[in-house]
Amino acid sequence: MSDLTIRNLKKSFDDVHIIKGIDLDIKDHEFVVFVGPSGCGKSTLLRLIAGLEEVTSGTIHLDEREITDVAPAKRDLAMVFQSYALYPHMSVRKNMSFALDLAGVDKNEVQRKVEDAARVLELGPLLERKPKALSGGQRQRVAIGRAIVRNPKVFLFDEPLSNLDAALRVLMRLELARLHKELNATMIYVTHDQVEAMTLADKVVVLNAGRVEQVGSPLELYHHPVNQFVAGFIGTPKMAFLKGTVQTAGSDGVSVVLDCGPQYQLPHQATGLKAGDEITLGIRPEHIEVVDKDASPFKVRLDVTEHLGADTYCYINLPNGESLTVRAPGDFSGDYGQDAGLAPDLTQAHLFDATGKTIPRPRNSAQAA
Amino acid sequence: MSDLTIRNLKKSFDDVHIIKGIDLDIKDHEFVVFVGPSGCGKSTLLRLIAGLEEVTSGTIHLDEREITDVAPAKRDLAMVFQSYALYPHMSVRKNMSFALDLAGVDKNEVQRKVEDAARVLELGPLLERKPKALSGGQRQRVAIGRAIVRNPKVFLFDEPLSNLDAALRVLMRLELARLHKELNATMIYVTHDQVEAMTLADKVVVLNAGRVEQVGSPLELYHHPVNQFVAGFIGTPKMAFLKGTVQTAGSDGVSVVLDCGPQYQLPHQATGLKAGDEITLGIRPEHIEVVDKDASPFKVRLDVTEHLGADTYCYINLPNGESLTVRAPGDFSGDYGQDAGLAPDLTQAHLFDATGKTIPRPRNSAQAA
Amino acid sequence: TTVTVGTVNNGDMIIMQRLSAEFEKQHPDIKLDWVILEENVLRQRLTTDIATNGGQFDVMTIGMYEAPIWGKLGWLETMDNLPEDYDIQDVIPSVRDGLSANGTLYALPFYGESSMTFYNKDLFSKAGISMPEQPTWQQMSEFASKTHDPENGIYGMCLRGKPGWGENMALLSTMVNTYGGRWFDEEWKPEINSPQWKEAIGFYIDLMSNYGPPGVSSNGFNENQALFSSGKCAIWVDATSAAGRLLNPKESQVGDSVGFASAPVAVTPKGSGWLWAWALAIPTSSDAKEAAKEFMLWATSKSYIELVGESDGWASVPPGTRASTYDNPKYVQQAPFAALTTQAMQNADPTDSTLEPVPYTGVQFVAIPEFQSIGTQVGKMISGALSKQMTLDEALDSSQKIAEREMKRYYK
Amino acid sequence: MSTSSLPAEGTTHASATSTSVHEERKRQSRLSLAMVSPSVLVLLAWMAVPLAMTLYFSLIRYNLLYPGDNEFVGLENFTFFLTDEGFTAGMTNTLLLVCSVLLISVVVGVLIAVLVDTPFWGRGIVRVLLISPFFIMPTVSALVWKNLLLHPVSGVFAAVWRFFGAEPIDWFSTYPMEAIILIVSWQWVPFAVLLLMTAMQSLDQEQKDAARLDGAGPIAIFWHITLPHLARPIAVVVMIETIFLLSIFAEIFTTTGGGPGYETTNLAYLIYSQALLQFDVGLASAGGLVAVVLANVAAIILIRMIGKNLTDKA
Amino acid sequence: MTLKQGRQLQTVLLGALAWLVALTIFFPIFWMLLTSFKTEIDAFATPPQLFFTPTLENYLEIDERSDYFHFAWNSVVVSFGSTLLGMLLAVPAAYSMAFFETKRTKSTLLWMLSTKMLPPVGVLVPIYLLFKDAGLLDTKTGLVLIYTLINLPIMVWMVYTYFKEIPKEILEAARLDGATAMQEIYRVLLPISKGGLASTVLLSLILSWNEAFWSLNLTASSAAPLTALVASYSSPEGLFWAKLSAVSTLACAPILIFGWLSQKQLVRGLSFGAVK
Ligand SMILES: Nc1ncnc2c1ncn2[C@@H]1O[C@H](COP(=O)(O)OP(=O)(O)OP(=O)(O)O)[C@@H](O)[C@H]1O
Ligand SMILES: Nc1ncnc2c1ncn2[C@@H]1O[C@H](COP(=O)(O)OP(=O)(O)OP(=O)(O)O)[C@@H](O)[C@H]1O
Ligand SMILES: [Mg+2]
Ligand SMILES: [Mg+2]
Repeated sequence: MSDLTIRNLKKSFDDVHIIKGIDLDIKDHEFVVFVGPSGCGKSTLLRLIAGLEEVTSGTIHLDEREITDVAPAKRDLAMVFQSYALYPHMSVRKNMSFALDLAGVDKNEVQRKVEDAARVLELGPLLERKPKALSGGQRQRVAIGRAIVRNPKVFLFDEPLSNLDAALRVLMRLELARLHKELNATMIYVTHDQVEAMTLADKVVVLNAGRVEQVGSPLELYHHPVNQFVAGFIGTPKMAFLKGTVQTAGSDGVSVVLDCGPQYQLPHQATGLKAGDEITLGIRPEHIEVVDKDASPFKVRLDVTEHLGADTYCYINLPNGESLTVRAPGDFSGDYGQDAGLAPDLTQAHLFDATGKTIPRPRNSAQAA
Repeated sequence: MSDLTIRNLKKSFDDVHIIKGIDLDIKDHEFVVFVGPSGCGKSTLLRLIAGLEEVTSGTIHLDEREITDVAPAKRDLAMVFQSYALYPHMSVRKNMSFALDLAGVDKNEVQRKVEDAARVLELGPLLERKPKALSGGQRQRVAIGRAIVRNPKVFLFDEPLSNLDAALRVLMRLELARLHKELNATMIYVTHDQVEAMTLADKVVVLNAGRVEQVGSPLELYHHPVNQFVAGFIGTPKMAFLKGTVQTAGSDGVSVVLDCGPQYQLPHQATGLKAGDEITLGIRPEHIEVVDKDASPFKVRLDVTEHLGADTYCYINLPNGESLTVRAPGDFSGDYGQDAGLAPDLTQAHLFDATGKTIPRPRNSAQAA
Repeated sequence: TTVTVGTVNNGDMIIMQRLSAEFEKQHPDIKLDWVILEENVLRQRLTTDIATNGGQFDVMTIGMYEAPIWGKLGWLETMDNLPEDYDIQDVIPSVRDGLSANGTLYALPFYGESSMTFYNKDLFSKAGISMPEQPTWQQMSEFASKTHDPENGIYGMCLRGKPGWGENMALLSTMVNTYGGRWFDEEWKPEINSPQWKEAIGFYIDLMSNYGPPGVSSNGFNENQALFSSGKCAIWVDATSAAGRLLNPKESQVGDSVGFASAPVAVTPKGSGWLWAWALAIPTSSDAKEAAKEFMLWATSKSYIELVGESDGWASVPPGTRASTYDNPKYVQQAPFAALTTQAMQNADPTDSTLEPVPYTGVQFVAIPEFQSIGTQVGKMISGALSKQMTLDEALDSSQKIAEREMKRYYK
Repeated sequence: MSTSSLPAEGTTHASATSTSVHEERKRQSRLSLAMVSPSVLVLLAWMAVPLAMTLYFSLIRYNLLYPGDNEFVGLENFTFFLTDEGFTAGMTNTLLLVCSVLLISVVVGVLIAVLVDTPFWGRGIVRVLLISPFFIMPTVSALVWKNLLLHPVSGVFAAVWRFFGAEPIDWFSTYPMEAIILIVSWQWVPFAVLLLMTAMQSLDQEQKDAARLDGAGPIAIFWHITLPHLARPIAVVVMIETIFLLSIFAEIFTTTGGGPGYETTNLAYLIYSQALLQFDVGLASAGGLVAVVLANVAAIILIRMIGKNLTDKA
Repeated sequence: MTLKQGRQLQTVLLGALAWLVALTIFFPIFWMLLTSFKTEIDAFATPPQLFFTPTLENYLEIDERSDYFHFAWNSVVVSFGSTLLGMLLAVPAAYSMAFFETKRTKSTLLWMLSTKMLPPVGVLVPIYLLFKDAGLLDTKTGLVLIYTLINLPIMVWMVYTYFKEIPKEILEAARLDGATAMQEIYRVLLPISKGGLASTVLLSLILSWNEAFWSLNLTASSAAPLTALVASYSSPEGLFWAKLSAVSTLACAPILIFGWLSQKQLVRGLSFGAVK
């Protein structure tokens, strides 16, 4: 058992408050992913959990035991540092075996484990090199290797795959998922990669400026963000936000006039809304379709389109200065300046009040299938 | 004018050959992206271009002038290092303004430029901090800032956005694109992010183990990879490769029996193929559809599915040990173990001979729209 | 003209430096530049300079050891044509001899010293013994045994033990002399393992092992003075110049109880007390010889002694150079050891200090260039024997070999 | 190569291209050469001239006190120096002194450097206190130690010994070498501290963090992280101290005068007592050259042992 | 007691230990300082006295006898001069060796150090003759020159080690930013290795300040530094420990104060966190 309970955790560097009071429960064997904008305090939070940084206030419990001030070595956790922090004077092999050697693990056992890890991480031929003779991605893999040979109770990964190529990243992701299953370890994972976050996480924690915005399963965050920040942060390309005004708010939903023109009837709960309220409509690129300009009341002119192969992103600047993105199929062809219509899937639309809080919609229409 | 011409460039560290003979032409104002597996030599190639590493053999010309041995400072290029390499003793501001100060640029001008860059990079409030008090992503942005304030002829970016969150990454990407247009500079860019590669590049260079595999526009690579390596490397999730045997090869295309069962008629050029040849069929996840198990001769059992929100990836293990991935819509629901059929879009399929070389298909059927 | 004076950092020279303002007042055209260094550094410094004709110094303070060697080499200006009122005849003859080579005087003595015995009267009377005017080494041993009380931090005998030709060997040479030994025979053959040496050194080692303070083998003049003046030593045999210090309340706690006697003798009184003088000389490389001589004449004159007596008290005048000093009632009154000192000075004859004839001059040294090295190395052997690192025989045999080796280099 | 299309560019670069492909590289290496050479040249001059003179003097009879008698004597000076009774002792003592002080100063230096690396109250003062023995001139420190501290009658140590009811030790006759080592170490530990203390700062905190998570206690961190990090500075301490320690002189001269016996005679002192005392320049030169050879041997052995740390980049 | 308190206690204990070690190591100097305020008799008292009536007589005597400031000024000029000159030579050399390493680098380093291997007693006469002919005897220039030469290898070595610690990417970045070699050194390298350079400067100052062989043998009066002053108070006939202590205190006071003032520079927390 190793449930991690964090209560009102705060951390300041000198006078700058970095972590501003975080409450978090991480269950045993859970795979928790931290996401958040650059500089929001993810690494700091990991370092606090690891015990590398002294907390300013608040507590951390592992099960019943308070570990706020326990030495890092006694917490039985492994960490992949964002900056790798490899031991420069040790070979890759030694870097990976260091913890095991210290723990007095049998030589052959160590060798086996290191070589297993090296195989998985495709580091086999590099085992005798020093870190300085490695490429960025190779260093990062050594850092991962150093953590995974140890089988600790808790893993802390700080953007562990950021410097790997796509193929390797998929492999590593699967490997980490397998590891998570096999070792039954708790994993806390920081990433900026949405795919990683969505595929690996049991639970995603969205951080923003030292605070938790929302905690939930990946799809919950995707479908039911509690506020505009989370909605905008989860999903790529980013959800489009269109400002508008409530026309009518009744039991059958809300009628909204967007500043950019069209008027829509939305199935959201009207409680608390009244005519004239400012709201924001959020709609994801994948929930908008580009149609013929006559097929929709939402008429726009296409801006640049980006062809990614599988998909095409169409960027659209609205006359009132707002902009939105549409994800079209890979074979979509739209030219710069072309007139078109947009057909948003309103059952997938989000509505936010003036403070950015989500206005709930009826469950059934929300969750797909 | 600044055309970069690289001829038969080689580089070894001690006895390890890292760059094994590279020929490359980079036109003035081109945006060239290097992609390739971790450790294939991308950073080394950048460093050779920058003049930070001595070439073992080969030449680099800038326009007519050989710059193989010209001092880095004289090449008028800026680089974002994979490891950032910030000046630890200077504030963020000083880090960014250093080059300008050295060049004797007017104080106000420097201040303006730095503040512009800081605004774009969202570093405004951090200008007086030292690098060690920054988060990983913030450091990376300082490194970018240091390069962009300078307006050099050539930019070298080594995975410059790897530590940024998705939203910021999009912003930065657009910013770099804008910069590229405005400054009319040549940009050489290393990334592992397919979206970046596809959206930014005029030309993508696929490197593998110190060699160039293919050079081409993003969509060319996506649609017409010259070999199995490139096909597998470009596009995510990865293209599925299914082994098979040529049944008949004629003017109307190739008939193939896959090891995993189904038989397909493909529109590819049969020249050089004969019955009995081993081939590999490549099909991207986005070109396969999951259909009812009776609607297709390609019957499979679903493995895990990953829900990303906008998409769902279905992983499928075939009876003969091969595996493939299908990209289904976000609302796709398929359960583990469920039987289903697959409907590949054969016009989008790729065929590779036994050596991995692509067997061309008629142009018209290849390029979408 | 500027006159650079190189001198040693002993108290008398310090006084000279201070009083030289007087000289400069008398000779406004002469400016004095002082280079004051400790003895060893000074010797090295001056030798390098004079031998390489460096010309850095106009007046050099040298000892009885250098004067004849350098004089013979022609490095020093001769000291003839001295003015009448300087009264060179007043200078103690043995000192004059020690500073001359082949009858030519090369340096003017500034102060001189011999060796004598100091004893603590309090401790003696407590032990119920008294010191004869001319004690023998045998008696020394008895007195030491009676006064030795290490439990209370009182040691019977303090003698030099720190190796060096000017350190332990100064004393030991006089002991060897009085036991009838010598450094070299007339053929310049070393005689260090002779029975006389063995007896003398053996006696010394026994004496110090039994009644010496701890740390003898690194004690020199200063350490012994410190021990004696803080009442820890019953007997101390050393330079006469210590006498004034032992009476000076600023340096001594035993001023009231210190007693004086001649340096102890054994077989022969010859060479039982050493003879040393610091003297001023002018190197031939000097470019201000006239002014330098002017200064030297002032600094070694009777009137200078008078000056010191008046300004610093008579106990502080530079001793051991002029007979007239010892005739001066003011001095004799303030310096109870005056008589003993003159006597010792007169008895010590550098040209005749051994029982058997020798080819060299010098009481406690041999005025040849090789001696410094030989003396220092022998001193080290003896300190080795003293601290039981080797036996007496080993030490003396080694010493003999060392000396033979060194001598062979030049006297083949 | 055609430059006709862009004459302006063409002409500006023409010289660069046509003269030499490796022009720039050469310029680079010339620059780096230009940076070393001033030091190398002055040192070369500084070494060559005295060395040549010394070499020459070592082959002639040259005693300052026997001017004019400068005949060529071949290797006599060397034979004389090498056959000296104290030579073996001098060698052993030199070795003993160098090795012990090295060991002490490296070990103690490292420990102290690590100790003062953690912040505590008054760290700045402690640092200065720690390096201050280095501020004291060797002769002075020898005199202070000999007379004020180690003196068996009136020294502080003796008082401490007596306070605990023990018989004070007569350091310079019972443990002469140990006493010298003590004094010399006292002076040279601060040197090691100064160097290592500074070097400690470039140790990356995150490496230590990583090691802490890897279960390394303070000792393991010290052993596996700190020490390897300090390898190069330690190598430098060892090399520099060796050079200084090989010629320790003032401390011996002021305390024991090389005695008792040959107990504390090292090569430098041997040269002094053999040669300089009687101003035998020939002999001193020969001794000096022997010392140079020995120092070189020592240096080469050391370089073999620690050289990898010196140029290796961590 | 919580672990946090435990950690604090540990810090306190380590601090206490550091103080203990520092005070122990400093004790001889403290004792010397104390002795300088004793009379000669007190200085040699048994048992040694911690409490006594302090006197300034030693200092007064020194003031009366010698022109302290003359010697001190010479020391300052000579040691700062040689340090400055040495740094000017050593920094480029170390830079070139640390960052443009060739096969010769190691042997050059070793060779540099080997120039220090000739024992001074062995070369006194040759050097004296050279100095005499060059007219450098008893000049500050001469001393500056010789100190620069004898300390140069050490300075090169030390600066070299500190430079070696610096990740080379940082310099490469500077190079790309258009820094010339000199700018690279002065704008990037030196500030980063400030702590190390401060140590080197301090070390060179100390070594020059305390150098007692050449300074005594090559000067007479006009260029004599403080070592000569000390030599005029050490081991004369008669008790001298209190005076010696006083003069030593005076002799090392300036450099000690300098060290005190510069201690902040010596150890500057620097992390290369800017690279990974
Ligand atoms: N100093 C060196 N000595 C030996 N091999 C080296 C050295 N530096 C790099 N290499 C090797 O060269 C290869 C290419 O390195 P490079 O840094 O160019 O890779 P990369 O393509 O940038 O990889 P990544 O995407 O992981 O950053 C790697 O396999 C690396 O191990
Ligand atoms: N020593 C410090 N002093 C002051 N502020 C600091 C210090 N270290 C970090 N910070 C600030 O704390 C904030 C959080 O840093 P942290 O490294 O936790 O961010 P992060 O969420 O990991 O970001 P990234 O995704 O960029 O790595 C940042 O804004 C950073 O500037
Ligand atoms: Mg981070
Ligand atoms: Mg790279």
